[in-house]
Amino acid sequence: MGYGDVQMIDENGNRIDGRKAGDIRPIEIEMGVVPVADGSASMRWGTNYVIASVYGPMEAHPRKIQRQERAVLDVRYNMAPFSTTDRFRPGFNRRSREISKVTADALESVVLLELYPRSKIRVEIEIICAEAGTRCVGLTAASLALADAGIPMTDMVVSVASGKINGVVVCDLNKEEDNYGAADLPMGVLPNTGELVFLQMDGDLSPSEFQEAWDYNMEAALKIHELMKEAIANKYGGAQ
Amino acid sequence: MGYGDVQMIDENGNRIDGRKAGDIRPIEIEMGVVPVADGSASMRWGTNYVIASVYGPMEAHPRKIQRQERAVLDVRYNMAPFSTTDRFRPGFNRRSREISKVTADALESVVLLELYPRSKIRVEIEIICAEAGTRCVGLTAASLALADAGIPMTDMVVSVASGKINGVVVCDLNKEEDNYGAADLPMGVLPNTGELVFLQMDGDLSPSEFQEAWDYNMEAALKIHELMKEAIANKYGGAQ
Amino acid sequence: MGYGDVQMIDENGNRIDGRKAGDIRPIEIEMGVVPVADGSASMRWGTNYVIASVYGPMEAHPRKIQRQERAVLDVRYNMAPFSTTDRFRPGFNRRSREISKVTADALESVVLLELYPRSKIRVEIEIICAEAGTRCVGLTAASLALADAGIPMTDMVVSVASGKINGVVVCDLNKEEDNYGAADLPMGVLPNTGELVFLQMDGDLSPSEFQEAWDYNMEAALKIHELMKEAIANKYGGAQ
Amino acid sequence: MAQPLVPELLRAHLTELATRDQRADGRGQWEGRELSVEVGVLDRAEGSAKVQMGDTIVFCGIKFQLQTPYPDRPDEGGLMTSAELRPLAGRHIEPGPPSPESIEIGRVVDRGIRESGCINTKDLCIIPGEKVWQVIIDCFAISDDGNLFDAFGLAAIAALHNATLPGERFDVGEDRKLPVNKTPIMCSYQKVGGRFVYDSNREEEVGGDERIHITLGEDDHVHSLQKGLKGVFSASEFVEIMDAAKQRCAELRKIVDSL
Amino acid sequence: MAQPLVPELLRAHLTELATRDQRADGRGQWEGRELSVEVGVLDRAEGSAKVQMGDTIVFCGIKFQLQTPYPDRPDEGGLMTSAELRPLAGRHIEPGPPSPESIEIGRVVDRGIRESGCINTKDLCIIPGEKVWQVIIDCFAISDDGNLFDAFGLAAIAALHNATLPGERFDVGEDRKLPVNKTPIMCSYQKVGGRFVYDSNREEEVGGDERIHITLGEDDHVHSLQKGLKGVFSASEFVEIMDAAKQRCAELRKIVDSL
Amino acid sequence: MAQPLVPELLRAHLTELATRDQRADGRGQWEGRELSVEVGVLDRAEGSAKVQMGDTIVFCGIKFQLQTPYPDRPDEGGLMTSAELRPLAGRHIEPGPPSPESIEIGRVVDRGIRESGCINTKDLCIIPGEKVWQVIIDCFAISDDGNLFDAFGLAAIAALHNATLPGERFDVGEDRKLPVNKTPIMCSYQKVGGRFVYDSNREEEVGGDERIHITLGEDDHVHSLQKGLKGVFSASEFVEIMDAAKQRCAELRKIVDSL
Repeated sequence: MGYGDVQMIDENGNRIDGRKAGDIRPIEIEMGVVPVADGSASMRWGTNYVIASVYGPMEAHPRKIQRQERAVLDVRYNMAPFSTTDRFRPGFNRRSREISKVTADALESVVLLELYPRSKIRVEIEIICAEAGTRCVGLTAASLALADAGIPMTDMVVSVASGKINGVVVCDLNKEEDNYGAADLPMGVLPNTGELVFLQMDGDLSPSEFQEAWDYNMEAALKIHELMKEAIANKYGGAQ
Repeated sequence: MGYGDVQMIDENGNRIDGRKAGDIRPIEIEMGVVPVADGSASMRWGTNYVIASVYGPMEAHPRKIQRQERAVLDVRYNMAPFSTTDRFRPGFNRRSREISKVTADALESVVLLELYPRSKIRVEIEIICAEAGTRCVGLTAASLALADAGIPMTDMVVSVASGKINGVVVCDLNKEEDNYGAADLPMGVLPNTGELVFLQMDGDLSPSEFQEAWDYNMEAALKIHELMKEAIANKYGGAQ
Repeated sequence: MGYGDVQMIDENGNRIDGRKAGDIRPIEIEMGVVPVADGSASMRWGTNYVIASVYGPMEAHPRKIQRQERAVLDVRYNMAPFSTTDRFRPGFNRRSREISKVTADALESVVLLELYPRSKIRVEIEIICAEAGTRCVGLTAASLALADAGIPMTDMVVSVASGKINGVVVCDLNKEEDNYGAADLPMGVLPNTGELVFLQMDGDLSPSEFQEAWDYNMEAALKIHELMKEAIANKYGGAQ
Repeated sequence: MAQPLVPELLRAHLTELATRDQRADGRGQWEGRELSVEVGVLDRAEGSAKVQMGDTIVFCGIKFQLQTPYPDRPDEGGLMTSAELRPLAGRHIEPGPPSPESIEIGRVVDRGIRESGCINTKDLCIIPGEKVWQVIIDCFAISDDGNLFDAFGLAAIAALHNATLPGERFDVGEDRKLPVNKTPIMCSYQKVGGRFVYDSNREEEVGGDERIHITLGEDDHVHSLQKGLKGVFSASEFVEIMDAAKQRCAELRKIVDSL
Repeated sequence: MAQPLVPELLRAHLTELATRDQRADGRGQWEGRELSVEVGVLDRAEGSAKVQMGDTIVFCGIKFQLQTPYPDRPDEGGLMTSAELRPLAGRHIEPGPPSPESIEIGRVVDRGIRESGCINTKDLCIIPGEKVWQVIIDCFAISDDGNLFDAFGLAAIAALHNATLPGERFDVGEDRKLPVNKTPIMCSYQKVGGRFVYDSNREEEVGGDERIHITLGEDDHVHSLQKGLKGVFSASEFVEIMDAAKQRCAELRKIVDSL
Repeated sequence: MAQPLVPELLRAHLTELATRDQRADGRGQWEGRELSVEVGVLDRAEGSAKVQMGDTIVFCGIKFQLQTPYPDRPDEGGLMTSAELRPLAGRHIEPGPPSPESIEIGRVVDRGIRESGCINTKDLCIIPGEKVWQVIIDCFAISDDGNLFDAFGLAAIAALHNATLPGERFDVGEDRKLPVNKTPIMCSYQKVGGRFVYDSNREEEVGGDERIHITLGEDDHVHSLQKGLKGVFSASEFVEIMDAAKQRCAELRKIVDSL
């Protein structure tokens, strides 16, 4: 906050990396990157590089975590030690715990857990290289890995964040924009219904700015969904 | 120790807060202060403010802690972060562990645990505001909370400490007296029999000083017991 | 490394404590030093002083550690806080964890675990006074304690290390030699077959130096085995 | 917190009530429980508040510490929020290291305060580059009958407004009131029986689905959002609760500002 | 320590013996087990002792560290006692973080030493406000056949009397004997079969009730008391064991002072 | 890692194959899996490598930090190796604190690098007595199909050769290549079906016995050895694998030196 004097958008509305306000960064998806996993995917998104793997459904143990009527989803978001400019020290971390929890909350909303009573599905998200928006990349990659593992879901989850910089609402902040940004609104969207399973926000947005950021996210989610469908089709030789 | 030069008792035997040697600080008891608990009580004692809650008897789990022939008592004494002048950092603390243990030892001596085989009774003691003698206040409040929960006991436990200041034995040290005190003798008394279930002491007391402190505690315990009976009667509309 | 300029061996091939290159430090063994244990032994080896105790076979709990077809061996190597010149702080320690693991790996190779399905054998190694080579002393003492407990083994384990100092390969480094040494090769030998169950090495040894150190260890192991047999015979009044 | 068993009967009951636009304790959809806010209640804290919402009772205490500022922000102090869910406050709260729930609640309360800018960290500077104040906001539950998020959020901002910088005790000047520029307010909504309600009690929490936590500042500016727990919601549902939040936050802000 | 199963048979047996004024190992009510105390037994410690009471064997090692004194006590050093119950010493001792039992025993031994004033913390000052000694007393059990409290207490005071301040190693002057002004002694009593006995062994610990630990200094001054475990006792029982303690502490003090 | 159930059928199968000089995936006794090594693959690391051996995939990233040197070695920097086995990389890897396996693997990789002298810690000095570099080698498994030891060892030395000291970012001079003087190489052998094989895959790890890890430098100098897991081996078996290691390490060294 309060860094409004650093100019990040020029007079033509171009951002420092050449994007327009509503543009997303380049995205590359690779399926099956963890050969020993039941499902996996990686996303390069800007300079973010995130790998997600899925194991299960498997027996839930210890037994006290078992649920009679459904599977439990065990989700971990973690930053690799070399993922940040200053080395990221491994170990307990409140931010990672919170992101793991809200990511699990989002995925539980779409995975058909009732199909696998008493079992466990493990979802592992590793941030190999962090730029900005790692929680969105992680959640999206996790839904790709679940698809790769053949776990039935009501819909994919596409996550993306918009924010505010120099008083202007823009989509998918990069690292520099994030450093000087005044707000961040990450959302997790179900592309087929437009419903949400994930929502966070911090900063300062007026009601109209909020609406603008919301709309950017909805629009971007549909674009990203096209890339996801394409990656899955490339691997499995057909549409989702 | 060695702070004998700070004068805490005047020529008339008056202490800095106006009490005589054998007087206790003002005490206020409130029953049922934690609405969701099975039993609870708070004590304001000087500027100490302590809340105790009781849950159970409930199933003891994990099963390895179960005892075939009786209930287990799970007692925790904890200081809230804002309970002390310098913020009290949450987390592992050897002092709290020891006090939890001796408090449990004291309460186990009166609770009729044999009535509830294989079950667990949880006793939670939180020091919201700490003056001096928090372990005594906590133990006494816990026995009130157990009574409020309707857990059968052979007797209440009344706990109070006497000590030595400027070479004089006095009852129920306040914070300033505790800081400069030369001895502290906390006891846990069963008011109906005069027996003990709790005893600690540190400092330096000659045999005769020790006897004097002991006698102050016994006398004070009976006074405090009257206040406890009154608080219970006020809530339940009758004598204990 | 790189401390080659401190002269630790004189022109006659004598080491600072008067030993020749292939000599071991003085060793004293005492059996049954922990009266309450099922088996125990201590070794004084140079100024090392190490105590090992064995408990079991006993029921393995929690049940998830049980193995249907054999006993599990639970081995702990630990340094007492007063075992080193600077106080050794108790708690988690990566070095101790690794030594515990390789010691367990070595002992599992000789103990007839199949005789005790579903059970556990605890082996505790405490370094009371540390000189150099504590892992070797610990492993050897543990095999003595297992023998004292009457746990059947295919063979004893004798462990000893050779190293390099001032470019010369010598056996059983003492503390000063270890501080300035350029290599360390600890081995765990089965004296009756000459086979190995434990091997580590760090530093720099040419192939021929490596062979020399290996041979010193083999020779020393047989000498130490004689002392071990003697200690057992002294206690039980017969040869092993 | 242990995973509570969610009896399907409770869910069915709550759903049935919802179809008749009712709640288990008789409240309306956007109606909060009886509320009381007191400040200055903790003798050892530099600022404090007690909030009671029905049978949910919490304390918040403000403490200060001196610290060295970060080199890149030599004139800015620090802010830290911690939420302790001690087993005192409910049968469902287990002892042990912080649960994911307590971590989430602490971070959500923290974001609401921090992002509103109600504390200007430059107001916490004592000697630039050398000494700044750290504000520590400790939220502490006494009795959890649901919606600790809002209780903690309200207690935190009320306690901040009540706080005094203890310059004399730390020998860095006179005591003075902590400058608090704004009054961010959190309101939480949970889907119960298929529709969102305000201020869910513990029964509704156990038998309900996702929660949405909204922190608003002056002029309905949004400072923090958090969706928690399993569940899907639509854009129109969100608009509905955002409208409810705007009204309720304004009411609560008046209460806090009048203390 | 894991909770040992208390066979009612053992309790009944010990009670039956008590009615005939007997103990399981033939000792009298106030009689201790065979005792040996050795000092200077640990090569790497600056002071050390080994105590054997029957089959209970413990070490105590004294180590020193340099530290900066607290600002409000610039000329006083520090004292710390740690008691480690490693699983080496008994089948009933489980590995893992410090148990409540080991925390209690360390703190009780510490209080006896600290409160007696046997170490004057001003004797630990090297440069006021800058450098003071911290004395670390590490108690370590080799074999636990009961009454580790007294074994640790005796080993600790014996090791302190044996200790040398390692000025040369830390480059702060010459080595010199640690000044120890007094000899506090702890004696422990446990209720077994309905009456208190001195120096209970492990069998009595398992089949007994509450323990009382008494630390006395010169002239029978009381320095520390601790009641542990479940159990009720009367004032007259306490007077009885206090009298026994006065006699036994004096005997043990002679042994320590003559080492 | 959880203890995998070792089906006796798998062991019998591997033994039967071994009698016919075969392995489960058709490789020869001393034959490694298909190998690829890439460097410079991690944008935020100052040096990095990705190693793939069959379906085993790992990253290694080099990071630097400034630190104050130890008083007795004022002109020497530090070196630290960490190996993280995150549950991402395999169904058998459980979350939680570092397992004994991950501690062992990190320490063995560390010793190979450290003891070879490939990093001269004096090359890490910036201002003697004040500022030195600490090199941190973070090994990270993406997919564990066996033999993480060798994959981590190879990735570590390759990443070191790829590393740049970030002088500018830390404002201590210009960026420059990290001096790496040698190329230590680790080769691991596991006894499977009664004989040692090179580069065991996960199936062989689960159905095999002891492993021996050998790190060799130039001229076949031995820098590190480690025997892990339950098992007995003879001197002649060791000679055999040492000969195999000399050949394979030389081959791998050429690959690393040519990157």
